[in-house]
Amino acid sequence: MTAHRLLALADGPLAGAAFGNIIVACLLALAVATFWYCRKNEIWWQALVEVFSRRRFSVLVLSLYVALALADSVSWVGGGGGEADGVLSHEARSLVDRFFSGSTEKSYSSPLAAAEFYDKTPLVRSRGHLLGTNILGQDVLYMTVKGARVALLIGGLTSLIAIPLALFFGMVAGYFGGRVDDLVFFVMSTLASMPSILLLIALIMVLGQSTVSVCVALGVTSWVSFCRLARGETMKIRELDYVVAARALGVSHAAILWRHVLPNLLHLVVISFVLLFSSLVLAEATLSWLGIGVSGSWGQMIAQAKDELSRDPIVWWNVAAAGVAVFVLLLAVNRIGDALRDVLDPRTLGEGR
Amino acid sequence: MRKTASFPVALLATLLLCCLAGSNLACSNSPYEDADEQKKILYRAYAEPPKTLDPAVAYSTADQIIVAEVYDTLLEYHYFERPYRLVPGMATAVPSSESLPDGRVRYTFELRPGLAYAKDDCFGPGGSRSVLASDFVFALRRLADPLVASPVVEPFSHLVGFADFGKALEQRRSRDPAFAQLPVDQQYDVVGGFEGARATGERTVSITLSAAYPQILYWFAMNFASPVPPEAIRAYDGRDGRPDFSEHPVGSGPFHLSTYDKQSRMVLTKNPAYYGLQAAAGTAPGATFPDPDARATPADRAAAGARLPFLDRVEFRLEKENIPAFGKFLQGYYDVSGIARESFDKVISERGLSKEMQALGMSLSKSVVPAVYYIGFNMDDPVVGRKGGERSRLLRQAMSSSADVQEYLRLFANGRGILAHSPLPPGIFGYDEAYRNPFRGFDMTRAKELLAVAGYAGGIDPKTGQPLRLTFDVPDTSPEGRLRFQFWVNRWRQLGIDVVLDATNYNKFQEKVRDGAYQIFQWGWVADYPDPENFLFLLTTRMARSESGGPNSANFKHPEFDRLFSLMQARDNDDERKALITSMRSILEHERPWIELFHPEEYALIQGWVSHVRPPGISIPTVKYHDVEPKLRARQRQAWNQPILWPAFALVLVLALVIAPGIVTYYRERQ
Amino acid sequence: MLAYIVRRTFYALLVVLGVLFFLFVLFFAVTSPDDIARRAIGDKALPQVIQQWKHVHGYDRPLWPGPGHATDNLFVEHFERMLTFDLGRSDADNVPIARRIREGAGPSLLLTVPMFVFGLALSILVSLFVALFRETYIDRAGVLISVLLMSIPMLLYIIFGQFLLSKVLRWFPLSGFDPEPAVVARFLALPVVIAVLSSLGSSVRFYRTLFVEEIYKDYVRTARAKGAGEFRILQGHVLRNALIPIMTDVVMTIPFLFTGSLLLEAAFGIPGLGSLVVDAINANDFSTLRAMVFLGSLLFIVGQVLTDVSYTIVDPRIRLK
Amino acid sequence: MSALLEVEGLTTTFPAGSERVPVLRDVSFQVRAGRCLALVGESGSGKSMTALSILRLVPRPGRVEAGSVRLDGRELTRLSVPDMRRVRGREVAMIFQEPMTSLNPVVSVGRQVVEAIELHEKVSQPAARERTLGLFRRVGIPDPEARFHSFPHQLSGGLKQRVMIAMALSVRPRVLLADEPTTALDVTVQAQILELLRELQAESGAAILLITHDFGVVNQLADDIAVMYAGRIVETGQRADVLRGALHPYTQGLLRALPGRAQSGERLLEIPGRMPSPKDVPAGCPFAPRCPEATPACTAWAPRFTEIGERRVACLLREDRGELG
Repeated sequence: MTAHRLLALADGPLAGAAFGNIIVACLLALAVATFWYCRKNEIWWQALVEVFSRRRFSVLVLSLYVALALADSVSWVGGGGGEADGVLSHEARSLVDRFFSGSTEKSYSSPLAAAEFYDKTPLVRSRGHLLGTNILGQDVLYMTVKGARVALLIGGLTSLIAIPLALFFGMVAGYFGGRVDDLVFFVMSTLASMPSILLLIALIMVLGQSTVSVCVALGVTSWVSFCRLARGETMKIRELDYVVAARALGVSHAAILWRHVLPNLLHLVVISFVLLFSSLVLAEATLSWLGIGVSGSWGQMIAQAKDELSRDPIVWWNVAAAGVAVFVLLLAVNRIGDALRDVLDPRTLGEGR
Repeated sequence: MRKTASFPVALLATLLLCCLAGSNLACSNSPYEDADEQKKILYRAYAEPPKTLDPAVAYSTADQIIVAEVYDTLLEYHYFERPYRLVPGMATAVPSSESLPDGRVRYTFELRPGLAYAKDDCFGPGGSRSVLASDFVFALRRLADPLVASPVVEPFSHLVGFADFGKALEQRRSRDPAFAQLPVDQQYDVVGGFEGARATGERTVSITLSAAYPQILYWFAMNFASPVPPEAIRAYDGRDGRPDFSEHPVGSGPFHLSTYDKQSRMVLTKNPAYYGLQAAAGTAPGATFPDPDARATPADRAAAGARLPFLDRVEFRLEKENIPAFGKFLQGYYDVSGIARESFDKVISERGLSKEMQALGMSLSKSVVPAVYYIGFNMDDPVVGRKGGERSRLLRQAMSSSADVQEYLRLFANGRGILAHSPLPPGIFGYDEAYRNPFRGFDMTRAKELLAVAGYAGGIDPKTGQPLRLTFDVPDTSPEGRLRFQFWVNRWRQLGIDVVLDATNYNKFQEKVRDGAYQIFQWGWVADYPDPENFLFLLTTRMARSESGGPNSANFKHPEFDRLFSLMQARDNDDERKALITSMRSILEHERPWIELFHPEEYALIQGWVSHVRPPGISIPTVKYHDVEPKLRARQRQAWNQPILWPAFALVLVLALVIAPGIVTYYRERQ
Repeated sequence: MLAYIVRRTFYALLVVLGVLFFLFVLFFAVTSPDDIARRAIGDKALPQVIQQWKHVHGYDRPLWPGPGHATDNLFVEHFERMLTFDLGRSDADNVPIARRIREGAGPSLLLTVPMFVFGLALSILVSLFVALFRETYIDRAGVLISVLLMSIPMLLYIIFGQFLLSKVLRWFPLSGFDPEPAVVARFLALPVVIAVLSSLGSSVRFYRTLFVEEIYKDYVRTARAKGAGEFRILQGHVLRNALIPIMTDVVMTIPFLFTGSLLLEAAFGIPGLGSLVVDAINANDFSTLRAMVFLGSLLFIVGQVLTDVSYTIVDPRIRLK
Repeated sequence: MSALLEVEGLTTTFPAGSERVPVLRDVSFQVRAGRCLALVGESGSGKSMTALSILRLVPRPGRVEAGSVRLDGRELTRLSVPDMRRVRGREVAMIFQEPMTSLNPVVSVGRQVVEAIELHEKVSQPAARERTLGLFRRVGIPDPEARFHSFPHQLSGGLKQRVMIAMALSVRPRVLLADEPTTALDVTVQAQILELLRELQAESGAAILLITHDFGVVNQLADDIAVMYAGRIVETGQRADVLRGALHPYTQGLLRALPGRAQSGERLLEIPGRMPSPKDVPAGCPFAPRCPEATPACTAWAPRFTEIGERRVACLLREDRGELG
């Protein structure tokens, strides 16, 4: 039950602003650190440049998403202008919130229309909305932009949970072998043998439904495959001459793991992260359809809008906006992932399936 | 190697063949077998599979669409007349009450001759038998049996000895294992039944109440008091591969259940043993088409006096999502349907059927459902409840004044529903069309004033200096559900109150409700029977959740209200009763334990080939009155479902055009 | 060989126990039996009825083994029952779960088997085609389209498929299911098409890589030097070698044919095991969910053992003595 | 007597960036029936590419740009794809360098040879099998019946190479391209395989194009030698002539680097520098940067072939001599 409380806390008062900001800050710090590391390391830098030159457009698109997510993560209280949206005085609003402030209509309006969709009353915003408004009159562009932060949060937070976990256990198991390896491998087999979608559902139902618990559940179900990879690679690295030599010289295990094993796994981390990311966003969309997703995600937008295609006249802009947003993001991520794999490691990973 | 030589070719060939064969089989969008096209079958969708078909337990609409057709009742509601009137069903007449000494009341039901159960193997292979008075008594005894866990123990405990019988059974069972092994009907006989329900002859049932409770007659128009043959209980015990009684009904109604594959399909077939089809029934009110009223159609007039049922079969298909269900209705594959919110504007124009739909031959039936939706406050809560005194009362009044029902109905129900000023919906005694609840008109200025008087000016809690923080607990985490509840929250936030929507799944919600850890909730109540008592009891102390776990989740406890209720309950519908109801209404108006939201309106679309459909309002068996014209239906279906095939050819062509140049250049290069 | 199978099976059994332990922690320790009981009966039930329900379902016993109840506890019982396939009754409507699963397996298999067969056949064909035209625009376009296809969430496939093919073009019923042989294909056609299409992208990309990787191997050059044609090389040599990793991939998915497809079944109203899970989510039916996770794991573990064993048969390089 | 295999002006290119870089430039030589021509050079000089170009098996995106390959007067470069397929294996067979990877790992070796037969002749399964067993016997595979069903990984390197040879000889080709047939094998096995090749050649009278960098192998098998450097032939001639007195400084360097040639006290010599990659082959003589005798003219003009008796050499320094001679 303590788990409930903890998750509830994270999703309760903190969830709106502070908690998300912390996560985003962590992710940003991590990205900067990665960048710095690459800058100093020539091989990595070259790889990065290569990927960039191959996938200029995809990188640009991804940067746009990240920028939007960041703009939505920088939030503070006050500054006025929120009364029209029913925002309370103590609530933090992000740059994006402020930009779209006062854009709420009464109900549907189609893209760029000047009047409401059904009863044809004039809109609050006389020039209309670029992507129309949804049933509650919220600007669809606004909702779509806000989804970027959620998507990156899902991918990022889950990766923050899954990758260190996988890396740690994979390295320890692969490096020490023996009993430790047996144990880790057993746990991995156990988790891996539960169908991931069912396990996800079970975890979310038990943990209760919130952004954090969805991420935790996704983390639990997605760390195994990477852990297996890390373990295998570590076993190979362990047998390399200089690692054997370092051991013979009595260098501590921790130092070997940190200095010799970890750097050699980094390319796997990067590639796995990218491959994991798109599968996480897809998984969240599935969960949203089942009604246990993350609020504000594109998956949820799609799920909410799925019946609108049956409206007559048809309301398509909601599902189209969210669909295109998620599609473009995944496309960019997949393309970059492909290039990264080609550049960094054409062999060991095969295809991330 | 030669054997595998043609593997991809074989693969391709098989694939193409399968596609061809498949498209041949799958070339129609009709969900039914073509052979059924000309039969008198009614097609209906159901959204939720029944949980049980045991008439003693079946309480939800999902259960009752089957149970109400399969099990016949002593009394029925007149199909046309409103306000609702009871007419005799299996009974020869609606009994009147007979006062006994020491306040007891007796009703005597006389059974119609020629009543019989549908053929069932529990009566021996292919057997059947007459319905006996003892079967009714057996059914009532089952209600009292704790193992049956009937949800309607409360109203039936007005029967003399009802509760004691249950206790005696339970004690005897735990004391005497041999007894517990006996068939239940024997167990009941050994314990001796109870005084309140006795068979005084083969065709006479006598019901004795410990005190006046006129509403009891309504319960005899529901499946709970339908006759149950003890043979069926013995035969269908769910052991050793035998079905359970809850999934194998044995009744005497107009239909019997011939297919029960509840996760996808259920089929009712006309019961030849139904008394309406027997010569003796003559013009029994429950088995004959009633005389037409003012709203009657020519078809209704033509059918007057005909024997029921008309249909040979009723096919129910599970449709969890209402969009595809409505889509199939528009394709002619369902005969009756509600209107999906998404398609409302196409179907309805200016509260009537659109031209387009009229052209398709459809008709529309509208009725207000005897139900009320409300937002409740937990009166045990220190902030919104009675402990907060006047301040909380004003807060509730303010929040009530800012709930914009009209807009909500427009957005989420296409305006199908009427604003509720009190718990009582139209059609129920005590409903006053002229009554206007001062806190139920949408008035933000008034709401802000009330809030300021309460001490929460601008929504700011003086204690903290922050906006007052309240939690709106909802049991629905679905994406659509969130949107709905967010609507109310948005209005309150405009008052400046920080209302947080806490959407948890149903069981966490239950947990909260049980622990009393909730402040504001939304709920709905659909009447069991058309009597004000069935609504107002929801606010009595006796029913409070915190007291007895009853349905009064608002935990409204008001002694004066309780006193008025007990006076109102036992009265017939006279002026005195009306006055009592008015007094109770004004208590609610002032105290605001509920924000009464609306009484939903039900719009049913009916295909041109279906006749005699009237909205039932209360869940009562109606399918027996329905009729279809299969020939017309087959014609229309064909006309409405011509597939558009050119895109398929276009796609193949485009694919070929894109790929061909590649293949050509490839081979040219290789030369 | 036999020793290997025995060893592998023993380990698999160990994993089954691990899964059961995990499930116990998840469904009994984290969620208390009290929760389950309350969930099961709903809000109209009185406290004593809940107690009664807990008693009838045996939830009113200690959770863990302890002095005085070494065997009479939920922990031991959970293992006992699951291992003997006594899956118990649904928390939601008291129907035996085993029966529900039996009923649901049919529709699920009817959906997933064609989905699987067509999906596999089509993706192998397309990827062979793309590999045949490697380094031409067909290949580049094929890879790009694959990535496009796999970047679209399943939801969108379903929404647009249903809208376009069923509603607008009226090729298929909007939804529904009927096991009657005369009509069953109508209902399954659209979900199968959607499933095949949505999985095509990632499969083609994966298989193409495998094929192309094989095409550049020395033995393919040998075959060419022998005078073998491109087509014969693809299917006689490349396909044969690439089938080994493909088979691993495929054998692992076979167990999941039984668990059905959650989204498709829910969206098309097919009463299979996927729908069972979706219903269980909506009804908070933990016992069904528990049984389904267990069943899914069991199938997966069996599949794993089968893969490992079949690997030794198919791939001569690791044929065991 | 005209040559069985005539290669003339063969030029094969690979794309690098926007332009195409030749990996073979103007390669010409002839092999007569019953003779063995050894194509010698450092690795990367284009020997294997020559063999693949002859069979038109240059891996994409490389392609044969110009030149002609005539088999018995028939132009192979202009054959249709199906006709070319009939030439491969049937008339020109090839033995590859790496027996480990050049056999399909998941097909039994017997079947792989049977496939080679079936591709070119209409024979019944049992007949093809019989022939395969005969071939196995002929190439000295012990216990051929058992080996027929073996998979490549179950055979030793030498046996695998014997299988490759059996496969190459299965339909009695007229030309055999042997690409470093012994490099991957240990010394004793090498000798056996070479002996086998010599016997087989004597028997069938096929022409062999032997590709190697090992003069020991050349000594045992070849009748003629062609030396390649950076995608060009720099010297051709009969074996004895070339070994006795190499004309091109590169050939001389190669011969000096030979361990057997090292006189007592004389250091084993290596040619300094590295062979340029096709992308940056210098103008003028490609060998000039490494040539001990290079003159400024060498870096300016590309050398032409000089005929000296039956020998040909492409070296500016020898052009004078040719004129003199």
